[in-house]
Amino acid sequence: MAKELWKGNEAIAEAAIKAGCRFFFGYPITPQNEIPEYMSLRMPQVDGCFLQAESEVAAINMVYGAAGAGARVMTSSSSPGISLKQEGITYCAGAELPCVIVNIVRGGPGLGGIQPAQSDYFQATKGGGHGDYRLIVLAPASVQEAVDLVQQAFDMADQYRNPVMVMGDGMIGQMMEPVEFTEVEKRPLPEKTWATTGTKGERQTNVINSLFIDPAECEKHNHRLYEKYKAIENNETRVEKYNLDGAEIVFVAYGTTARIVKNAISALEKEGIKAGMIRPITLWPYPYKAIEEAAGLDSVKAFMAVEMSMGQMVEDVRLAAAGKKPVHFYGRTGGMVPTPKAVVEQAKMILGGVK
Amino acid sequence: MAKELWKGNEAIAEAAIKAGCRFFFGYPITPQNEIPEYMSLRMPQVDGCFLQAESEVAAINMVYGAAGAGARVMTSSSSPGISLKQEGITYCAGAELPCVIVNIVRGGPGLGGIQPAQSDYFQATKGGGHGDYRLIVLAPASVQEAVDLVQQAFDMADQYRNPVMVMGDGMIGQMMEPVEFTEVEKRPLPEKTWATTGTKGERQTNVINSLFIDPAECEKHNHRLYEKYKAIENNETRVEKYNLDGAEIVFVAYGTTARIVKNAISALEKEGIKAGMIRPITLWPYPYKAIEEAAGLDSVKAFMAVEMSMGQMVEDVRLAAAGKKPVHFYGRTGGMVPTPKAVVEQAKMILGGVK
Amino acid sequence: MAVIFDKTKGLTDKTFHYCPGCTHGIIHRLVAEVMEELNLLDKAIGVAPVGCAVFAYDYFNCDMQEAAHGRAPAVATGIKRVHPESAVFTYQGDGDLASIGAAEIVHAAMRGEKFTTIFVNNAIYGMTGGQMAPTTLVGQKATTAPLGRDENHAGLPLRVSEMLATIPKAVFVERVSVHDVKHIIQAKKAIKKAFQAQMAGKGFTLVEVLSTCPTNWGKTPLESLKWLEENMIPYYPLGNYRSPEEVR
Amino acid sequence: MAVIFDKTKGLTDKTFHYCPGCTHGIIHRLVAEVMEELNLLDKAIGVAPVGCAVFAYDYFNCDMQEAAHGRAPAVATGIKRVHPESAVFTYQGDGDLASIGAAEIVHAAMRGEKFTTIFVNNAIYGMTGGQMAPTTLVGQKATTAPLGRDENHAGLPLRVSEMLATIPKAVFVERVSVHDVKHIIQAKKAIKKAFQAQMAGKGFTLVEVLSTCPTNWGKTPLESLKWLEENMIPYYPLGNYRSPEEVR
Amino acid sequence: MTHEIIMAGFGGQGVMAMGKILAEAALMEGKNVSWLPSYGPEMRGGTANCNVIISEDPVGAPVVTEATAAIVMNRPSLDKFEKDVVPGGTLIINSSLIDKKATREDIKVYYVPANDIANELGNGRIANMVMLGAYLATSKATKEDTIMEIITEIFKDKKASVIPLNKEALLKGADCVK
Amino acid sequence: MTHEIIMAGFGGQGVMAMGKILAEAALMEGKNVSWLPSYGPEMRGGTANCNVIISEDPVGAPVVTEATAAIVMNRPSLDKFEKDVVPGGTLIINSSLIDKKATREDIKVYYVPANDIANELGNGRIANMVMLGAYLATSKATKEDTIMEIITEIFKDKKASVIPLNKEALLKGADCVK
Amino acid sequence: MAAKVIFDENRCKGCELCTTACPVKIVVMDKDRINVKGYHPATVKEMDKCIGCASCARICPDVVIKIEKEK
Amino acid sequence: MAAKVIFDENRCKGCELCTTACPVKIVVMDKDRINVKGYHPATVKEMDKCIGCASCARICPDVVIKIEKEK
Ligand SMILES: Cc1ncc(C[n+]2csc(CCOP(=O)(O)OP(=O)(O)O)c2C)c(N)n1
Ligand SMILES: Cc1ncc(C[n+]2csc(CCOP(=O)(O)OP(=O)(O)O)c2C)c(N)n1
Ligand code: SF4
Ligand code: SF4
Ligand code: SF4
Ligand code: SF4
Ligand code: SF4
Ligand code: SF4
Ligand SMILES: [Mg+2]
Ligand SMILES: [Mg+2]
Repeated sequence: MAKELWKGNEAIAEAAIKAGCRFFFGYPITPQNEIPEYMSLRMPQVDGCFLQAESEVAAINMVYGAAGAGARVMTSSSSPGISLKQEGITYCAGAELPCVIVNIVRGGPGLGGIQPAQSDYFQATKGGGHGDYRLIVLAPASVQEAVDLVQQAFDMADQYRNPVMVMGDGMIGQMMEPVEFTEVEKRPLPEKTWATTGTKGERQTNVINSLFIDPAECEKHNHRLYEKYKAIENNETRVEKYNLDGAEIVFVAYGTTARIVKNAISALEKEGIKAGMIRPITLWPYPYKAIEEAAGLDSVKAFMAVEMSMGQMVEDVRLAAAGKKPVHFYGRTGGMVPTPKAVVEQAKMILGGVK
Repeated sequence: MAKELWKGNEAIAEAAIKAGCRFFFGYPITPQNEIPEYMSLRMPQVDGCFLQAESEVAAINMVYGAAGAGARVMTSSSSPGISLKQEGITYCAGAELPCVIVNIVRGGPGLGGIQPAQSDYFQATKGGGHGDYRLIVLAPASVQEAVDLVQQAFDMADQYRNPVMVMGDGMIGQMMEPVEFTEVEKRPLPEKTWATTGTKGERQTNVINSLFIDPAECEKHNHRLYEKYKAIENNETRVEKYNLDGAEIVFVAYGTTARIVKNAISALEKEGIKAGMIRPITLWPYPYKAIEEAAGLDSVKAFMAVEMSMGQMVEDVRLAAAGKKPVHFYGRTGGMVPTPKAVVEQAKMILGGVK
Repeated sequence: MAVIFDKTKGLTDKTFHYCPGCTHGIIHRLVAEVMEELNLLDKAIGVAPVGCAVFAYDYFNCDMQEAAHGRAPAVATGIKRVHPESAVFTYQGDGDLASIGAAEIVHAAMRGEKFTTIFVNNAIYGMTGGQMAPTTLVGQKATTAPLGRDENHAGLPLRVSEMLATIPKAVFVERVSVHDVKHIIQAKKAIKKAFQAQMAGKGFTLVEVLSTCPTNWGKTPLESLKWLEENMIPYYPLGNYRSPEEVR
Repeated sequence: MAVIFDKTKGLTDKTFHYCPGCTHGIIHRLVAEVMEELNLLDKAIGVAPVGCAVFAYDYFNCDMQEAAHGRAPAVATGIKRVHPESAVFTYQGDGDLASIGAAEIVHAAMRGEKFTTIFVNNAIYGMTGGQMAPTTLVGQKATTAPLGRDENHAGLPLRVSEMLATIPKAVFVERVSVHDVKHIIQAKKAIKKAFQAQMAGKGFTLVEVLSTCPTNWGKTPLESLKWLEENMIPYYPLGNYRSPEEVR
Repeated sequence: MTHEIIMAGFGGQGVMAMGKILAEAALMEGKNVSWLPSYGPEMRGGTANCNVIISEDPVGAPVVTEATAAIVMNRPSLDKFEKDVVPGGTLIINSSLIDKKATREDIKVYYVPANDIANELGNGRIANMVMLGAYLATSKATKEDTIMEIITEIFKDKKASVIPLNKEALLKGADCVK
Repeated sequence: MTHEIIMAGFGGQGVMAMGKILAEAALMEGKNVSWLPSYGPEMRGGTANCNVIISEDPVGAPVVTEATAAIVMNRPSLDKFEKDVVPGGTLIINSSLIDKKATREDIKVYYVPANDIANELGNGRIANMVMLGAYLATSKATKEDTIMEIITEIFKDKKASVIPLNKEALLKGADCVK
Repeated sequence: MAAKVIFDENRCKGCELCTTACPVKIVVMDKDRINVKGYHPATVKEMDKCIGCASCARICPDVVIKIEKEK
Repeated sequence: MAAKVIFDENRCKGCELCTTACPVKIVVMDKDRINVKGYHPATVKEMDKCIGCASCARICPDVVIKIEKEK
C-alpha cells in the first residue's frame, strides 16, 4: 500500500478499526474531535458501534462495560475530559479491563486552552486516579508511529488485561503526514474467558469487579497487579536512542517535542556540538535504564529534558540519572511549542555552564 | 481549654468551622462520613451552609462557585470521590481559588476497599488533574495535628489563592485522640477584592476564570502560577526531623505511618540500632532539602520510605537523595497497615545488607 | 409432595449480607425468579451498583459487573451494545441512580438503551450509614439532615419514575412496593414485564421498587414495612407510568 | 430626539465573537436588558458555560464565573448560597446543560436553588464543531451523526423543559424562541419573569431558548431562522410549563 | 506502662462505648490515649471492635497489633484476636456467650459470665461494663473512680438512675477476676 | 532543500485546501511532508492558517517558525507572519485584499492580485490556486504537473469542469512572479 | 392437601416479616433457640394448619423458606 | 415623528437578520461597502420611511443598531 496523507486523529481512529476495535464511546472536545467524528462514520461500516456518551464519565464507564463484556473498545478525549475519567480509569485498572484511551493533550490547568501541550504526563504515568495502579502509556512522535502504536495498544491491553493510554498532543492529532497501514506483528493473546458474555449455560458465571472489602485480599490483588506491571516493565519498555555516540548533551523528549529536538540536534551539529537524544516511546514503563546508561557515558556532560510543560517528565530523568549527571529542563507550556532555536540556545548555555 | 477526646473526622470539621469555614459541600463516602454529618449539624448553628451535593463532581464545582464568591469553603471525600473531583480541582487551581479539600484515603485501585491507605500520594502531589498546577498538601499524623493544619490550611489557601488538600488516611479520620483547639497564629491575609460578590456599584466587574485561549497568555498564566508555587516552596515547606542525630537508617514516612515508624524506632533503639525519621508534613511542597541534608550525614547508611502504598512517596525520597545514599522501600497497601515489628525487621535486613 | 415454592436458581447459595428484614433481599429474589422464569439466566449480564447491593454480583446466578457509583447505566450500555442478544439489567439504589447517577439514567432512557433497571428506592443512603438521599422524604431524619429534610434547604424529594416517564424511549416505567405479599406479587409482575419489553427490543425499561432500610430508618423490620406504606406510598404513588402495547 | 432603543448597560462594549447571524447574541442582549431593567446589574453574578458562550464573562456587565463544562448549576449553587441576596444566573448550551450537566441541572431544580438558568437550545454542539447534542432532531445531521440522528441508535431528542417541569421546586419553566421579533419580545418577557421569580425567592427558574447555529447547521442566518421555526418548534413546543402565582 | 487493648464483640454489645469510656477516663487522668474503631458497613451484624491505647508516652501507632489485653464478648472475636495478645498479656472472655476455652498458655485468661451478671443486675445491656470492671481490676489501666466520673457525666441528665447500676456492674466484673 | 511554508488567510479563502494539495503533490513526488493546521473555533471569521513542510529528509517539528515562504491572503495574516520568514525567504502577498506593503527588505516579496485574477477567471474562490501557482513558480517545491494530477483526482467525479480553471489559475499566478 | 413449610434455619435473621404474612398466623419466632447467626429463627408450630399459600416464603428477604404440598 | 436608525457599523457581521425584520422593508445590505470586519454592513436607505419600531434592533444579534425618534 502506498503512503497516504492522514490527519493524526483520523489515522488513530482508522488504526483502531484495523486493530479490531469495534466499540467506541466518546464525547466531543477539541483537539481530538476528528476521532469520534471519524468513528461515527466508520463504525457502522464495519458492524461496530460508535456512541456519543453524555459525558466523559459516562464514556469511560461504557468502555468499562464493553471491555468487561469482552470487546475491543476505545475512548478518546483531551485533558479536561481525561481528568473526568480518572475514577473510571482506576476502575478499569482495578478490574483489569483491556481498553485503549487516547489523550490528545491541550494546555491547562482548568479550562486552559486548546493548543498542544504535554502537561498531563504526571496524570498519565504516576496515577491521576486513586490507588496503586499503572497504565501503559504510549507516546507517538509522528502520525505513522501513532498508527503503529495504536494497533499495538490493543494487543498490549489484551495481553496484560490493562488499560493502555495513547498520549499525543494537539499537533499529533491535527497534523497530516504520510501513513502506511502495515499489519502489526500478532502476539499470541489469551482468550477472554473472564468476560461477561452470558454463560450460555457453558461455564460458571463471570464477575468483573475491583472491590475487595477484606484489606488482606485487596493487598493481594495489588500484589498481583504489581507482578503484572513488573512483567510489562520487562517486556514492553520502548525507547529511541538517537545520536548518543559521543554526545556531550543528551536531550530527553517524547512525542512531537522529540522532533523539535531532532531539528535542534542538527542545528547543534552544524555548530560542531554533538548532541543526542533519548526518546521514551513508552512513558510508562519509563526507559530508566536507557538514561542510566547514558548517564554512564563519559562524553555526556548533562541531560536536558525538553517538554511542553512546566517540568514533569524531567523528574523521571532525574530519577534515572540518580545524581550521576546534571539534569536540566527546558519547557514551554499552555499551548506554546518550543522552537529548535530556543532548544539550541538552552543547550549551549548549559554546556557553557558545565564546561 | 482542656483536652477533649475527638474523633478525627469530627475534629477536622470543627477545626474548619473554628477557622471560619462557613460553607461545606460534600457527598457521602466511607471513611469520611462524619465530616459531612458533623457539618450538617453544626453549619446551621454558625449561620453557615452545609449542602449535600448530588455527586463529588457537583461538590467540587459548588466549592468553585463559593470560593469564587469569596467564602471560606471546604469539601471532603475519600479516594474514588477525589478522583471524580480532579477536573474541578484543576479548575480551582487554574482560577486560583482558595479552598480546602480533605481526602481521607482508602485502599484502591477502583472501588478497592474502605480501610486506611496512602495510595493517593501521586494524585495529590504530582497532579491527578490535567495541566501544570500544584496543590498544597498537608499530612497530619495525629488528630491534634489535623486540627492545627486544617485551620492553617484556610489561611494558606487565602494567602496564596490556591486549593489546599489535607490528606489523612482512614485512621486519622476514624480514631479518637485528645485535642485542644488552640488559635492558630493569624497571618496577614490579602482582601478578596477579586471575588464575585456583585459589584454593588462600587467597582469594576470581577471574573473568575481559567480559560486563556491565546497560548501565550496561557503560558504567562502558568508562569505566574509557578512563581507563586516557588514562594510557597520557600515559605511553607514543613517537616519533622526525628532522632536524626547519629542515625544509621533514616525512615521517611508521613501521616499515621510515621507514628508506626516511631514505634519501630523505639524498638530498634532497644536493640541498639540508631534510627531516625524525616516526616514530611507538607507533601507538597515536599521537604527535599531535609532529606538531601540527611543524605549528607556520615552516620546515615540508608533511607527507608515506609508507606501504605506500593511505593509512591519513595520517588520523592529518591529525587532528594539523588543517589547519595540508597533508598529502600517498605509498604503495605489495600487497607493493610504496617506493623512496627515488620518495619524493624525490614530495617535490620537493610542495615545487614548495607554493612 | 410437590415443591410449590423454593429458592430460585437465579440466586447463588450465598447468604445475603443485608440487615435483618431489609427488603433488598426480596427484590433480589424477584429479579432472580423472573430471569429464571423467562429463561434468561444463560444470557443475563447484571450490573451491581455501589450501595448496599454492592455485592449483588455474589448473589445473582449470572454474569455480573460491578459498576462505579452511579454509572451502572453507562456500564450496562457498554455491555448491551456489545451483546445485543443478552438480557442486561442494572440494580441501583436511590443514591446511586437518582443522585450521582442522574445523568447516566436520564441518558440511558433518552437513547432507549435496551436494558432493565431495578431502582431500589429506600429513601436513604443505606451503605454509608443513613445520609440523605434525593428521595428522602420531607421531615425524614438522616445523618446529613439531622433535623429532618427541610424542603427550603434541600428541596423536595425527586420522583424518578415521573421524571423518566417524560422521556419517549423509556418504554416501561412502573413504581411498585414490597411491603406486603400482595405488593410483592405485583412487583414481580412489573419486573417481568420490564424484562419482556427489554427482550422485545422496545427500549429502556425501569421498575422503581419502594424498599425499607430498617437499620438507618431506626425502626424494626415490621415497623419499617408500615412506615413505607404510610409515608412513602403517598408521596411516591404506585402504578405504571409507561408501558408498550405488548406488555400491557 | 429620544433614544428609543440603545445598547443596554447590561452588556460591555466588547464585540461578540459569535458567527454572523448566530442568535446567541440576541439572547445575551435580552438577559442583559432584563437585568438592567430590574436593576440587578450591581448584584448580579453570572456563570458562563463551556460552549460557544464560553466568553460570556467578557460580555455581561456584571460579576461572572466561568464554570467547567456542564457544572454551571453547581457553581451557581455555590455562589447563591454564599450571596443569597444576589441575582445569579447560568447561561448554558444544550451540550452543557442537557448532556454532561444533566445531573447538575436536575438537582439544582430538585433543591429549588434560587437562580435562573438560560438554556440555549440550538440542537447542536456549536463550539466544538457541530457534534450531535441530546436535542439534535431525528434526521438532523451532525459531525458525529453523519447520516442524521437515528432514533434507534441514539434515541429521541430530550425535551428538557418538560422533564424539569416534573420537579416541584422548578417553579418557573418556559420555552421560548428568538427566530422573529414577536418571539424575541416574548422571550424577553419570560426571562424577566424568571428573574423576578428568582428574586422573590420562589425556587429554581429556567428559560429554554430555541436558538440557531448557522455555521454548524450549514445554513445562512436567514435559512436558520426558518429551519428553527419549521423543525424545532414542532418538536419543542413553545410555552410556559410552570410558573408561580406571582409572575403569571 | 503502655496499655494496648483490643475490645471486640457483636454490633450491639457496646464494645465501642466501653472503649470510649476507658479512653475518656485515661485522658482525665492525664494520660496519652487513642481510640480506634473498626469501621465499615460491610459486616452488619458481624463483629465490631476497637483499639484503645493508654500510655505515659505519646501514642505511636493507634493500631493495636500486640495487645496487652484483649476483651472478647463473642466467639468470633475470641477466634480472631486471641493470637494478638502479647505473651504475659491478658485475655478476658465473655463466658456467657463463648463456650470455648482459650488455647494459649502464655497469657493470663479470665472467664467472665458478663451477660449472666448483667441479666442478674436486671439490664442485659451492661454486660460491657462488667467486662470493663474485670479489665480494670486486672490492669489498673485507670482508676475505677475515674470511670465512674465519666459514666456519671454521660448519664447525668437523662438517665441518672442507671449510674449506680453501672457501678455495680464494674464491681461484679472486678470480682470475677479476683 | 527543505520548504517550510506558512499559508494564511480568512476562514473561507481556502488556505487549508491549498496546503493540502501542495502536501499531497509533494508526497506523490516521494518527498517527506507534513501539514499542520491552526485549529480551534475561537477565531470564527478570523484567520486560518496552515504549515506545510516538504523535505528530502524526515520532517522534524511540524511547526513552522522559520518559514522559507509565507503566503498571506489577507491583512491580518501579513501582520502576523511577515516576521516569521527567514532572511532570503519568500513572502507572497494577495494584493487584491492587502493594500499594505511588506516592511522587510531581507526577503523576496511578491504581490499577487489573486482575487482580481480569480474574478477575471470567473470564479472568485480559486484565488488560492493563483497564490499557489505563484508560490510554485518561485519555489519549485513541487512540479506544477503533480499539482494538476492531484487537482484532477479531487474533482474528477463531481466537478471535472473546474479542472482547467484550476490550471489556468496556477498559470496566471506563476505569471505574476515571473 | 396438607402443606409443609421448610426453613433453611441458618439463613434466618429473625426479622419476623414472615410472621405477619401468614394468613393463618402459624409462623412464629422460636424464642427458645438461637441459630448460628445468633438469631431466634422463625418456625411453624402447627404445621397442619398451613394452607401452603407461600406468603411467608414470598415475604422472606433471606430466602429461608421452602414450601411443599401434597398433590 | 420621524425616527432615526443608527448603525454601529463596524460591529455588523452582515447577517441580514435586520433586513427581514423591518416592517417597511427599508433595511438593506450595503453591497458597495465593506466594514473593518470584512462584511457588507446593513444600512437604511430611505430613513424617512422608518416608523421607529425598533424591530431591526431587536433582532440584531450584534447590538449594532440604535434608534432615535423625534418627540
Ligand atoms: C464515587 C463514590 N462516591 C461515594 C461512594 C460512597 N457510597 C457508597 S454506597 C453510597 C450510597 C448508597 O446509597 P443508595 O444508592 O441509596 O443504596 P442503598 O445502600 O441505600 O441500597 C455511597 C455514597 C462511592 N463508593 N463512590
Ligand atoms: C469536560 C469537557 N468536555 C468537553 C469539552 C469540550 N466542549 C467544549 S464546548 C462543548 C459543547 C458545547 O455545546 P453546547 O453546550 O450545546 O453549546 P453551543 O456551543 O452549542 O452554544 C464541548 C463538548 C470541554 N471543554 N470540557
Ligand atoms: S443498611 Fe439499610 S438498605 Fe442496607 S442492608 Fe441494612 S437495612 Fe438494608
Ligand atoms: S458555532 Fe453556531 S452556536 Fe457557535 S457562534 Fe457559531 S453559529 Fe453560534
Ligand atoms: S405457606 Fe402460607 S399458611 Fe403456610 S406457613 Fe407460610 S404463610 Fe402460613
Ligand atoms: S422472614 Fe425469613 S429471615 Fe425473617 S424471620 Fe422469617 S424466615 Fe427468618
Ligand atoms: S426601526 Fe423599524 S421601521 Fe425603522 S428601520 Fe428598524 S425595523 Fe425598519
Ligand atoms: S442584524 Fe445586525 S449584524 Fe446582522 S446585518 Fe443587521 S445590523 Fe448587521
Ligand atoms: Mg438507598
Ligand atoms: Mg448547543
